[in-house]
Amino acid sequence: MAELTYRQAVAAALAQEMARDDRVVLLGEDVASGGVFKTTGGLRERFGADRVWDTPISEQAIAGAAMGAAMAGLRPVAEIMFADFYATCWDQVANEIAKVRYMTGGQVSLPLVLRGANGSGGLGFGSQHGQSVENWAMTVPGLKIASPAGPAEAFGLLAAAIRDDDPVVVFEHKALYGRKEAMPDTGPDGEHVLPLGQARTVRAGRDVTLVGLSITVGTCLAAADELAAEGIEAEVIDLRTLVPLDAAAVLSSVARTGRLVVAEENPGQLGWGASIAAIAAQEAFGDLAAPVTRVSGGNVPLPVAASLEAEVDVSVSRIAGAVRGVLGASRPLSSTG
Amino acid sequence: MAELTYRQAVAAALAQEMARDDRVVLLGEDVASGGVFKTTGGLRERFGADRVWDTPISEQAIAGAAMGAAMAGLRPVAEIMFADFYATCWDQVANEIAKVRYMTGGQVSLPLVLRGANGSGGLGFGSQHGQSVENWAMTVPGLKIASPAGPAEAFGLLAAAIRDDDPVVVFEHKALYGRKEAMPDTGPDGEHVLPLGQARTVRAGRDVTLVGLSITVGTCLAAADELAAEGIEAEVIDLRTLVPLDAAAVLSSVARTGRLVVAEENPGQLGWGASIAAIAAQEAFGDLAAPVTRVSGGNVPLPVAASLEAEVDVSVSRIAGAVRGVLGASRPLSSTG
Amino acid sequence: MGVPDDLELFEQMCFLRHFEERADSLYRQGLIHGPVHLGLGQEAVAVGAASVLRPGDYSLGTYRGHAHALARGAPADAVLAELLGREGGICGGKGGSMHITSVEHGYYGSYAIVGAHLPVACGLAWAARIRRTGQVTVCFFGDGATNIGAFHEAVNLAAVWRLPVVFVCENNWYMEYTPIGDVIPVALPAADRAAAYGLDRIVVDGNDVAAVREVVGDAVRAARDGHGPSLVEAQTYRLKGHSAADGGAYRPAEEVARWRERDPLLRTRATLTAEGTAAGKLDEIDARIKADLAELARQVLARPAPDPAGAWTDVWSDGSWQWRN
Amino acid sequence: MGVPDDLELFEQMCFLRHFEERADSLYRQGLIHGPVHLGLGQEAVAVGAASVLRPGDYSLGTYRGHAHALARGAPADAVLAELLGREGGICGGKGGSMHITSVEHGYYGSYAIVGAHLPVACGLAWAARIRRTGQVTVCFFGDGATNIGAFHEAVNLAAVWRLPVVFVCENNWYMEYTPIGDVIPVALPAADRAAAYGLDRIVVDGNDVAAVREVVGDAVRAARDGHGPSLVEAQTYRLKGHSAADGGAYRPAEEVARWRERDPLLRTRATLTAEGTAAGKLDEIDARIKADLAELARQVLARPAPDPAGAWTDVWSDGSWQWRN
Ligand SMILES: Cc1ncc(C[n+]2csc(CCOP(=O)(O)OP(=O)(O)O)c2C)c(N)n1
Ligand SMILES: Cc1ncc(C[n+]2csc(CCOP(=O)(O)OP(=O)(O)O)c2C)c(N)n1
Ligand SMILES: [Mg+2]
Ligand SMILES: [Mg+2]
Repeated sequence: MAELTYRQAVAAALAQEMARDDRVVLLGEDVASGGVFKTTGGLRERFGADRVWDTPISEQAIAGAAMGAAMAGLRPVAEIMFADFYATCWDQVANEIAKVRYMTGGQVSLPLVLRGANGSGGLGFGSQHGQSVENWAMTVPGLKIASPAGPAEAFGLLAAAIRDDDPVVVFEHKALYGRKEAMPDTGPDGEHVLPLGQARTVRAGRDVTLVGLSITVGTCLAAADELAAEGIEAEVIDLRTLVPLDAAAVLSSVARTGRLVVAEENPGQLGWGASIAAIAAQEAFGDLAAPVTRVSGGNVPLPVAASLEAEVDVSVSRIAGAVRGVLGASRPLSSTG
Repeated sequence: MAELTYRQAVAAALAQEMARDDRVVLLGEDVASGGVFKTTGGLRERFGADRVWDTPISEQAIAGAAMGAAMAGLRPVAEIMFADFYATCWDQVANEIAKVRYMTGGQVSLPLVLRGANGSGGLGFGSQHGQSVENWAMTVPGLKIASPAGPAEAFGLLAAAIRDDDPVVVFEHKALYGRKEAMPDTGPDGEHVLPLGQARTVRAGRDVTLVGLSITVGTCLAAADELAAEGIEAEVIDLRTLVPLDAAAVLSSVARTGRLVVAEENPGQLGWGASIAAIAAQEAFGDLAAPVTRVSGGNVPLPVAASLEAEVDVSVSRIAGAVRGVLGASRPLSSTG
Repeated sequence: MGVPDDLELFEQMCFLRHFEERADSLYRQGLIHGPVHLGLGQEAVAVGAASVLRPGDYSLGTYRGHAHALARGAPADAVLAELLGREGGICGGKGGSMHITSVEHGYYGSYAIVGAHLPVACGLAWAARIRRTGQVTVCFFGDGATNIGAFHEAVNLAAVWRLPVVFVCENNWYMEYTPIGDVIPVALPAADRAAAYGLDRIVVDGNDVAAVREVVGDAVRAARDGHGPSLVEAQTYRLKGHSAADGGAYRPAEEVARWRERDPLLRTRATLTAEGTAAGKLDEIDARIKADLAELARQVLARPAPDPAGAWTDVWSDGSWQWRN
Repeated sequence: MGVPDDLELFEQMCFLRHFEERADSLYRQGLIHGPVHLGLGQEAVAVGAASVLRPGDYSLGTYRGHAHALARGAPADAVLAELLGREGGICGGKGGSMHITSVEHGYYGSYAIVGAHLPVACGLAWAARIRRTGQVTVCFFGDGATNIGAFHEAVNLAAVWRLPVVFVCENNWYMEYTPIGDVIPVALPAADRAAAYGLDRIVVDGNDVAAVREVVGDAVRAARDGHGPSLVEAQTYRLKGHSAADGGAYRPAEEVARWRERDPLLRTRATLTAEGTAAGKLDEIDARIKADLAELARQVLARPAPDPAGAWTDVWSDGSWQWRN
């Protein structure tokens, strides 16, 4: 397949799935004209007005309409323009969509996708348009959560989310929309689709396990490069999805490296990284040679001025520094495994 | 002071603070007639219609009105009847209230309290009225979070929350409203007020640290009793507030016991217990003799039938079992401290 | 399939009445775990509206939704088992009284968060519109719900998209303990808001089942014929408290007495006898239903509690709950 | 303090115009980090409304809020420093263009989430009502915001509580790229909804500063006198795109041209010259303001970036950010 930017990958995944299954319908603000992040361009023209619906500024109605349509057997994909706006429809997402299959004893399925632009990434969007809020979604059982780190992931995970019979929240990173890469064919018939719940080792290493998601995968890789020059070999894992979580991939890496650093863009107070750290502290305790360390977005609402924003965003140097700290604080491995 | 039930303690704390400071005003659904949980009884009669305001069913307007009034210098206390309903005003809570001081560079203060009934506790309220959602609030920097475990805590923490110049979310546990205990005087002039950010050791023990909050404090104590009969001495800590978090209290206990079990009612996928576990795994690594273990509410939306609910709620036996597991998996302490 | 006649409607209302009286008494005996909200006195809305729906049509209600589920045909034993926390509950014990759903009968759920289901109703109607199936969605909610944002967003979207949905506000004049007049700035909670969405002002006597059948019938027909949504205000009254735990003492005795006279069952009974039905026949129906429900309750109470393992199913479409490996 | 005359209003509008033209050009030069939303063409609303407010009154606006802050007296250098990410920004660099606040001038913030500030406006007005201070709150928002739940809840609460608040909808006929007519089921987004809250239908030409002064003035007076809230629809047009990054190509050229003719500055200029003010005098004012703002921009650009340490202040009232010990 061709080289695509992350935003083109989103549009292409939508097109692939809309062509494949006419139950896939889109709704959201300005989506008919291509969307403010240009992730739905050309879809109305190609698939018609019955497949791509513009909405008023009514996030509750958007999320609720997606839910109702999914119950009726469609496979809606709702755009919530900025992930911060999930707050305006949190009841629909957290109290209805996440729970209705369970509450009804399995009478209904919700094959729906909520997707939108997440994260800071140094673009100056501030506290109400620049947050990373995967942690909001992860507090709620019943939602699957995907957070692609690059164009191929954006394509494959979104396609998988659309095919999944459960509600999936896809967090696209707004600072990655311009990134470009070639799409590998991964499915039958040359389709591109990735499994949900399977992490990806993006770099192998023996000394420490670096766990990232979305934009921090790239930051971890850059830190790994920096550390390699010092002779430290970091293994970098892209979780891809938080739910389902491929904890086994993390645990098996830690079993080899004995050290774990988690890099998350959301604030650390209760970020997804805490969940990874807690799992390791419980299940990999015997493997750990050093404290489990987290590098998180600043525990503040996000500032706008570039000098302030750079101060709180996760950076290569903070990750590399954490790794050096972990290696310095290591004790000999207690087990021989 | 007299013996009060938890719900009476809430009403008494409101009365104490309303009498002390006429900027304290209440708003919420049915609060004028005493509230559905009877936590505001008699306040309208005593303090007048200008101090206690009934609202329509409009949680966004309630939270927003509290915010605006706080900016104008009042000290509003808003009742959000069930904590699950924070979802219906999450934008006001997470995107506005939590952030506005920061976003304005400190130009405004928000001395406001949001309070309501949280948690399961085996009452059959189900997935939309019975959740524990402290974890929702903890994902957001800028909110203080209190979760009282008994009547004296309910009184003292609410009074402190009202006096605090920052927004505080107080999670009252609906299954504790009927509990009764004597109120100690803790403040000047016989007032009852507790500090925010100070955990309380409710039972001392040398073998393991049990950390609870709200209803799980009692569950931890009951488990400690059961374990004591087996010769296991558990220390039980009531966190009281998640933000500010008294991490030092947990760390210093773990430094003595070498073992940590955290009991949280919210689902474990991303519960507040993960944050405690992650802090211990990073900062008490050298002190730990055993895996950090979490006991969490079932990672499902809450069922209603008593037999199902009991299956997923945190129980004495699950906590005691976790402690036994931790003791079984312990290695000799690696440090001599 | 013809529209049911007055006698059938009477029989259905009788059934709802006795079902809920039974639920009330079971609650008082401590046999129901969790809250229960009864629609006693509001039966004509559920029955009148259901009478104009076809199989395949969608309906949704609130935590006060027993009647709406049963009126669509949800099996009474399964609903009762759900309330009582017994095996065979319609939601497997995971929903309880506030979350009755019977997809098989087109009842897409009772929703416990005020207003939350109005957007969901839009989605069901949207699917029907996209697929041109002619299915109609009817969404019931209370007067108090008209003040919440979700109401506004949903009715607005339905109007903009011309969705085949009928929003039926059951104005029982109270939101919990507060008279609705204290918390709305207009006289009628739904009717006085309809124009804001370009919709007609429609008010119906919600205690007159024939009137409901007619007015909701017109709205359903319009929706089916592609003329878009309606907002109907059905004026009624709940004869008991907000929930089974509430005595309703905040309501003036004369007010309650006045509405007791307008009890929808008495009204339909009067119509029927005026039309020539023997009062004895109606009494017989009433007695039979009452006895049947007493027997049903006995049977359901004899069932065991649901297997605890059921708490761990139905989170995901593969039946499991695991979120990690 | 008297209400400003037409010449003063002209001067203020001129100031806003040149401030925003300058911001636009700085954005195009890549000197502004983060998004910028300009209110070019909508100046008459901000200026006309601010002209009837007293010190101590509260106002609130949206991400398109530069004009609203400046019209209340927020210092231009501090606003510009906030946009440019320089020392001395009015929010210390933590707000940026979308979150301008100047409490000292009664401007209680620009809010970037559509509709979110309407409930907040209720709270400010509620405090004034409780304390009987006579302060009035004015809350600006767009046509698109009338579709979100928070709008409904806030206007409703204001009406129920009879709060001294004036909601001013700036109907510029677009929500981002979508014509408002495509996403509302009525003709006018605010005016056609007023009756749902028991409020009068008030429409004003938002490009006529004198008309805004009069109509908003009446509403403010009513609020101050205890007659409760108003909802005013001011019809206007944004001359540029939704944000500085948007060319606005989705708008028909004739439509833009038609509105250019109704530019509020041209209108006021025409009034003034008809009343006898020399055109040259107006040109002079215009040129002076433009030059002043160019100079101001130079000065602010010469400042350093805010100290990174500032990222860690102002989370809590004690100035700190720590959430744990
Ligand atoms: C968002 C939300 N807020 C508050 C509640 C608590 N509550 C449950 S029912 C109710 C009153 C609803 O009144 P109305 O809509 O008139 O319906 P009715 O109960 O009269 O049938 C309230 C406030 C809720 N369930 N959801
Ligand atoms: C809740 C929410 N949804 C979507 C957005 C994205 N958004 C920003 S401005 C805007 C359009 C607003 O239109 P309008 O209210 O007419 O104001 P205008 O921009 O025309 O001044 C949208 C959809 C947002 N900021 N908040
Ligand atoms: Mg009601
Ligand atoms: Mg607009």
